[in-house]
Amino acid sequence: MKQYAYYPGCSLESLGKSYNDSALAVAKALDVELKEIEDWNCCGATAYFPVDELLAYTLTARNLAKAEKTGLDFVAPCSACYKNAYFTNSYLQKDADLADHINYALEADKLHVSGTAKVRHLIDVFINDVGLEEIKAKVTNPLSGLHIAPYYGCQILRPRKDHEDVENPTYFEALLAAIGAEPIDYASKARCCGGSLIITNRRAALDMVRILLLDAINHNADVIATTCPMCNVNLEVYQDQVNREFGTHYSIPVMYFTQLMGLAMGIIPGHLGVGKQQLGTGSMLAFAQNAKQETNQ
Amino acid sequence: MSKPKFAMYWAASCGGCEIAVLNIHEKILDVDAAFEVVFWPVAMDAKYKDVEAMADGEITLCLFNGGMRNDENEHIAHLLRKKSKIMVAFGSCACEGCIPGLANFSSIKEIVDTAFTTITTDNPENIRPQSSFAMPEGNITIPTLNPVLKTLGQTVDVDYFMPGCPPESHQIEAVVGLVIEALNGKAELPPKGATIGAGTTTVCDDCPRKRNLKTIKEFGRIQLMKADPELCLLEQGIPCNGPATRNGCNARCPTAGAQCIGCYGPAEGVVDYGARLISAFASVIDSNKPEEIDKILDGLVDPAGQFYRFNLAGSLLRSSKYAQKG
Amino acid sequence: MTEEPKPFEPVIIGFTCNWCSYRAADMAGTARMKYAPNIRLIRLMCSGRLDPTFVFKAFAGGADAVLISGCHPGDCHYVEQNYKAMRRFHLLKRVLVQMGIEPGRLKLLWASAAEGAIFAAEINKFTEEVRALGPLNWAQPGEQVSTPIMEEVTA
Amino acid sequence: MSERIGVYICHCGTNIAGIVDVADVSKWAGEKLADKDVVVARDYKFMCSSLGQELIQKDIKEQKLTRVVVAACSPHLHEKTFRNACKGADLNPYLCELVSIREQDSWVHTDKAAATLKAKAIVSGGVARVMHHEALEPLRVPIHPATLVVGGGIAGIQAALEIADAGFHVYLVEREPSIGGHMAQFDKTFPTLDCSACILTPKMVDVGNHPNITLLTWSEVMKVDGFVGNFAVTIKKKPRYIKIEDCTGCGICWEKCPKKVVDNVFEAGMGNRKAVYVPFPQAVPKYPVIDDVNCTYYLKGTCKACEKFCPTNAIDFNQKPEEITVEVGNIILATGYDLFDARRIPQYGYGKLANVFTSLEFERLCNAAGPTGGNIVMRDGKTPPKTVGIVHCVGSRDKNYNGYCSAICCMQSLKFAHLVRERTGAEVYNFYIDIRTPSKGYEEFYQRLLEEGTRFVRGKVAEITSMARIPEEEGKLIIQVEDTLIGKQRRIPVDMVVLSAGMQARQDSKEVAKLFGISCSADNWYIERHPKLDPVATMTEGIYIAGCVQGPKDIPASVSQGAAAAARVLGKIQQKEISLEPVRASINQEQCSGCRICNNLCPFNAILFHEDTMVSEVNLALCQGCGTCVAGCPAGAISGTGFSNEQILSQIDGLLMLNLSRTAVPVES
Repeated sequence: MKQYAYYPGCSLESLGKSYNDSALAVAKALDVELKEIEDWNCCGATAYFPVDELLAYTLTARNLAKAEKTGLDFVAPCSACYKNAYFTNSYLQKDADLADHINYALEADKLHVSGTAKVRHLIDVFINDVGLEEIKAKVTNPLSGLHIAPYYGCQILRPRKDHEDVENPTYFEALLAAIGAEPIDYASKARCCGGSLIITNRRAALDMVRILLLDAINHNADVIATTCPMCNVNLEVYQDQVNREFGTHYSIPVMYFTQLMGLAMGIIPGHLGVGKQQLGTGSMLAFAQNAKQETNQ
Repeated sequence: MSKPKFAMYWAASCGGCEIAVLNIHEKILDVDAAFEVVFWPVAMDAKYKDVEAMADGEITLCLFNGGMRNDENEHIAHLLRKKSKIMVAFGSCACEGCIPGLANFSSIKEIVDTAFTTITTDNPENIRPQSSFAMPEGNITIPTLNPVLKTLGQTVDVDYFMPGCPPESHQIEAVVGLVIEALNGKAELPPKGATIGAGTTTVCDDCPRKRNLKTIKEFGRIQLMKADPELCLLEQGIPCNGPATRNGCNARCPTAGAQCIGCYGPAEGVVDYGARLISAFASVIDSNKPEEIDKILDGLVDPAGQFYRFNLAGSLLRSSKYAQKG
Repeated sequence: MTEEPKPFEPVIIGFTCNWCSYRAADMAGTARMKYAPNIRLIRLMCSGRLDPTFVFKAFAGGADAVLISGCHPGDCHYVEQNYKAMRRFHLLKRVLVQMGIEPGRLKLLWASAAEGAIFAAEINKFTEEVRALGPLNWAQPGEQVSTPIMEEVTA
Repeated sequence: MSERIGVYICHCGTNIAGIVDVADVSKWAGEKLADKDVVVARDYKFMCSSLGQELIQKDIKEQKLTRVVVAACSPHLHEKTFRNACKGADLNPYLCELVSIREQDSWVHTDKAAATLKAKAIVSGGVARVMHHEALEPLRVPIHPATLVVGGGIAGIQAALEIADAGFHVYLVEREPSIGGHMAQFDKTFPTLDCSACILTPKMVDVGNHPNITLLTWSEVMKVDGFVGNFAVTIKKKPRYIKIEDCTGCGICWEKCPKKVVDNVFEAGMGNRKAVYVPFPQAVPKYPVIDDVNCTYYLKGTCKACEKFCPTNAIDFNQKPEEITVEVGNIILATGYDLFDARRIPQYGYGKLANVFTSLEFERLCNAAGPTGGNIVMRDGKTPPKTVGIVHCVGSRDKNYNGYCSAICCMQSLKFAHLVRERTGAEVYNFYIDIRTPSKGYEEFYQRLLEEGTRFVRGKVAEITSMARIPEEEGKLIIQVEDTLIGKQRRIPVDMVVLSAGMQARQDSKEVAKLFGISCSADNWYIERHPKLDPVATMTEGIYIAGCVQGPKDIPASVSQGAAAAARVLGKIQQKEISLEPVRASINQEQCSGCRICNNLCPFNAILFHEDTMVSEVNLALCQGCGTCVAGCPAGAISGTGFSNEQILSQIDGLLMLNLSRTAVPVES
C-alpha cells in the first residue's frame, strides 16, 4: 500500500468537501493511503503571499516540515496549495537564508524543514504512482460516451514546475480516457479561471469563466472536470452570475476528476459527494447509473 | 687466486628476495664456485665490523634488497656502497619501496601506534620502544625509524636496478650469469643506472589474453566476479596493472588468471608509475558525466594502493625533497 | 615548514589548452583585467594532453596548487578530448587525497576563449582558497587521507 | 652536448617594461641561468620590430646560438614572427620558444616586484623547456585534385560549379532525387523579388551537364576514410528502379502511375505526387524515382503500369542499392537546414487549425508551379483570405525552443506580406519582436512594405485560437498578442495565419558530423575553425562547410560561403601538397605492448592497431596533435613532438625555480 502525507487544505473542509470525500474514497479503492498531516495549517492561499511573503512561506513550510518528519511525499489535491508548497519547498532548497529564517520561526514549534519532502499534486500521484493501467483495471462502469472537458487550470501548471509541459499537457486527457470517457480537445484547458479575481474584479473574472464555459460547450462537453476547488467553485457556482452578466444560458456540470474516477470505479455516488454540487449532477448520476446498467447487461 | 666477493643484504624487506636467489637451484653452485660469499646475514653468520674492515670496493657484487626504514638500514647501505664495486638495488623494496613503502601513507606516530596498541598487541602499560635505554651495563640502543621509507637509490649511488617482488629466478640466473661472464671478460656489463633482469616494454607484451578497444563502464574486484579466461582483464573492468608494468615475469599473474599488481615497476623511461595507470584507466572510462564517472571510479576501492602498491616510496610525488624531509 | 614568509604566497601551476583557456588568459590580458600573480601558466595543445605526471611534478617541485583548464565540455577543439581530462581529473583527485594532498589544491576550470573575466575571477578565487589552505603540508603524509577510503583499505 | 641559448626580453614599449623590470630580468637570466646554457640575455624595446628580429639573428650567427627564448607577448600573436626570424638565421624555427610576459604577466598584475619575479619564473620555464625542443620540419601531404561536395542546395551547387569551372573534378552527393534544395521550393527571393526558379534552374542545369561534375543524386555518404588530401569516401546510391541510361525523362511513367502520394518533401504536404516521380518539373537530373514505400507494385506485387507504358523500357524493379567509393582530396559539407516544426508550439495551433500555414507551405502556395498555381487561397483551395497574420520568430529567439535568430524570417515575412497584398489585396498584419533587415537592400524593402500599408504589431504572439468571444470573431482565427508599442493586449481576427518558422540544424547533423570527424555547436550547427577569420574551414583539415549547415543564413550568404569554400579547396589543390604543423604524436614501436588503451582515445581515428605485430601506430596526417594519447599511454611509449614530456616537465621545474612560498627551502636543485 502506497502512503502519502496528505495535505487537504482549507477549501477541502468547506466548499471543496466533495473533493476531499471523493479523493479519499478513490484513493482507498486504489490502495493508496492518504495519511492526513496532523495539525496542518492554511498554506496562505493566493492572498497571503502579496501581503507578507516570508510569513506566507513559513506557513507553508510548517506543513512541509511535518510531512518531512513522516518521510512521505507531500500530496495536495488543491492546485493552489500544491503551487505554494511546491515553490516554498524548492526555494528552501536553493535559498539557505530563507531556510534559516523559516527554521528560526519553526523552532518555536520544535519543527525543522530542509525541503527534502517531494511535493506532488493528487492527480500526479494517481497517474504516475498508481498508473493508468491499474486505474483501468479498477474501472467497473466506464463512462463511455461521456464527453469530458479536462480543465487543468493554471496553478497546477504555472509558474512552470521543472517537470510540467506548461503549453500543452495531456496527462489529464489520458486519465479520463482510462476511465472510459471521451476527453475533448479545447484551447482553454490550461487557461486561468480568474481565481480570486472574482473578489477584486468581479466582471473581469466572470468574463474569464465565461470564456472557459463557452469553449468547453462549443466542443460539446457534457461536463467539465477540475483538479482544484477554486476552479471548481468559479466554474460551477458562478455560472448563473455569468448568465446574468452576459445574458448567456450556460448550464454545464462541473465535477472533480476524483468524482468522475469514483463513478467509473463504481463507488457509491454519496461517498463521492456527488449531488452536493449545484448544477445538473443529477444528470451525471443518471449517467453513472446508465453506465452501470449498460456494463451490467 | 682469491674469488671475487659476493654480498647480499636485507634492509626493510620480507626475505622473499633471498629465497628467490636460493630458488635458482643448482645454479647457486655456480655462484658459490664463482664468488666468495663474504656477507649474507640470512644465509651465513657475519659481523658488520668484518665488512667495515674490508677495503673500499673489495666486494665485487652486492645484491641489496629492502628499503631504508631506519638508520641501521641507511648505515649498512652507505657501508656496502663504499665496499662494493657493483651495487645492485635488488628487488622491488630496494628499487621503489615496495610494500614497506606503503607506510609512507602514514605518519611515524600512526605506524608505532598501530604496532603497539592495536588489539592484537598485548601491551597493557602501553610501552613504546626507546631508541636508547640506560641499563646497569650501560646504554643500549636500537635503530630509530626514519620519518619516511626511502629507496636505496634515494640514499646511495646505485649501479643497477633489478625489479620484481621478488625478482624472477630465471632473471636472477641470467644476471648472475652475466656478471660471471663479465668477470671472465666474456661479456659486457650494461651502462650504469640500467634496469637489469627485466624487459623494456610492459606485461601486456607477454600476456596471452585477447584484447580489443577498451571502454570501461564498471570496475570490479576480481574476487567478486567471474572473469573470462581468454579476454584482457582490464577490458572486463578488473584493474590490471599490466599495461604500465615492466615485463620480465612472463606475465605470470594474468596468465594464471589474476590481474597484474605491478611488482616489476614502471616501463623503461617512465617518470611516475602510478601516473601512467591513473591516466590510462581514467582515459578509457566510458562516460562524460561527472556523476557517472565518480560512480564508476567508486569501483576502484583504493586507487593509491592500486597504483602505488610497490612504487609509493619511489613515486615522483614521494621523492619530492619536501616529502623526503618527512 | 615552521615559519613561512608572511603573508603566505602560494605558487600555482596552471595548465591551459591552446584554444580556449589560454586564449581566455590572453583575453584577460588584452582587457587588462587584474588577477593574483601567484599562477604560472603552461600551454598545452589540449587539456587532453594533461598527464597526471605533470601534476605530481608540480606538487613535487613545490607548487601549492595546480589548475587544469580547458574548453567547455562539448566545445573541445579536438571534439571530445577535454572529457578525457575530466575523467583523469576525477581519478587524480582521489589519489591525491590518499597521498595526503587536500582536494582543494587541484582545480578543474572550463573557460572559453571569450571568458577572460571568468578566468581572472576564478584564479583570484583559487589563489585565496589555496592561501587559506596554507603551504602544502608534507610533514604527516596520510593525515589528510579521507577516512572512508582508509576504512575501505583497512576493511 | 651543451646548448647555447639566447634569451630576449621585450619591453613592448611600456606595455611590459611599465610593470616588469625587464633590465633586471635579462640581467638575472644572463647570470642565474648561465649554468642552464644561457649564453646571452638581452632586453629590447620592441623585439617584434625588424631591428629586434635582426638583433636575434645577429646573435644566432655570432654567438652560435642553438636555442632561442623570447619573452614578449602571447605566442598567438608573434610565435610565427620569431620562428621566421630564427629561420632567417638558419636556425630551425621550432628551436625558438616564445613565452608571454605581457598577456600573462605585465597586463594582469599591478605589483611590480611580483610581476618581475613571475617574469623571471616564466623565462626560466621557457629556458628549461627550449632545451628539449627538437628541430622539426612541417609534414608534407599530397592533395588529390578531386573534391566531394555533400548537399545539392544552392551552397553546394555554387561550390561544385566554382571548382568544376576551375577545371577540377567534383562529386556532388544529394540525398533527394534532384538537386536544388530549399531554394527550388521558393517562389520569389527577397529583396529583389526575382523568381527563385528562374535564377536557380540555369545553375542546376550547368551542374547536370558539367563535364567535371559527377552528380550522385538519391545517394548518401556512408563512410569516410583517410585524411586531408586523400579521403576515400563510400557512397550509397539508393535504387531509382530506373535505368538512367535508357530513360529520357519523357514523363509518361508518372502520367500513367495510378498511385497518388502526398508530397511531404518538395510540396511540404501541400500537394500530391505519384509513386514514380520527379520532385518538380525543372528537376536535375531529369530521371524519375520509384518510391518503393508507396508504389503499388512493392505493396501488392501488381501494377507495373509505368513499366508497361515506358517507351524505352527504362523501368527496372530489381535494382539494388549500390555502393561506390571515390577518392577525393577535400570535402565540402553543404547539407543545409530543417524547418522548425511549428507543431512544437501547440498554442499556435498549427496542425489543429486548418488555416495556419508554415512559411514553407506558404512558399508553395505562392509558387506558380505550386499546388494552387500561385493563388494565395485558404485550405479549402478556393477562398482568398481577406486578412492575413504573419508571425515572426516562430521557434527562434525563444528559449523554450531555439535561442538564436534564424536570420531570414524577417525578410521572408516581409516578402510574404508583399506577395499577399500584391495578389489578394488582403489586410496583412506582421507580428514581430524586432525587425532585422541588415543586408544590402533589405532595409529599403522594409520601408517599401511600410509604405504599402502592411500593418506591423510589435509583440510576441501568445496564442492563435478559433475560439470566438464576440460575434466579430466568429469563424476567424484570433491572434492574441500584446502590442508592446501601445501596451495593450489585442485580439486580432484574421482568415489566415503564416508562421515564419525558423531554421534548425538537420535532425541527423550529429551523426553526419561524427561521420566526417567534425564538431557541432550546442544547437547542432557545424563549428567553423574561426567564427570571424576562418568561417568555412573546420577543425578537421580538408573538410569545409558552406551555407546553413554552419548556421542560419539567406541565399546570398549561402552562395558566398559556397564560393568561399570552393576557393579554399582550389587553393589547396593548386598547392598540390599541403604542409601540416609537425606537432604530432608518434608511437615507439619498440616500446608499444599493444595494450590498445590509446586506440579509442583519438576522435580523428588516427591510431591504428596492427593485429599481426600487435602494436599500435599513429597516422601522422590524421593526427591533430592534441596529445591525449601521449598522456594516456600506460607504457610511456607515445611521444608528442613540440609538447613532449621532457619539454613540459622541465618547464614545470623552470617555473618553480623561484618559489615564493618556500624561500626557506632552496628549490634550485
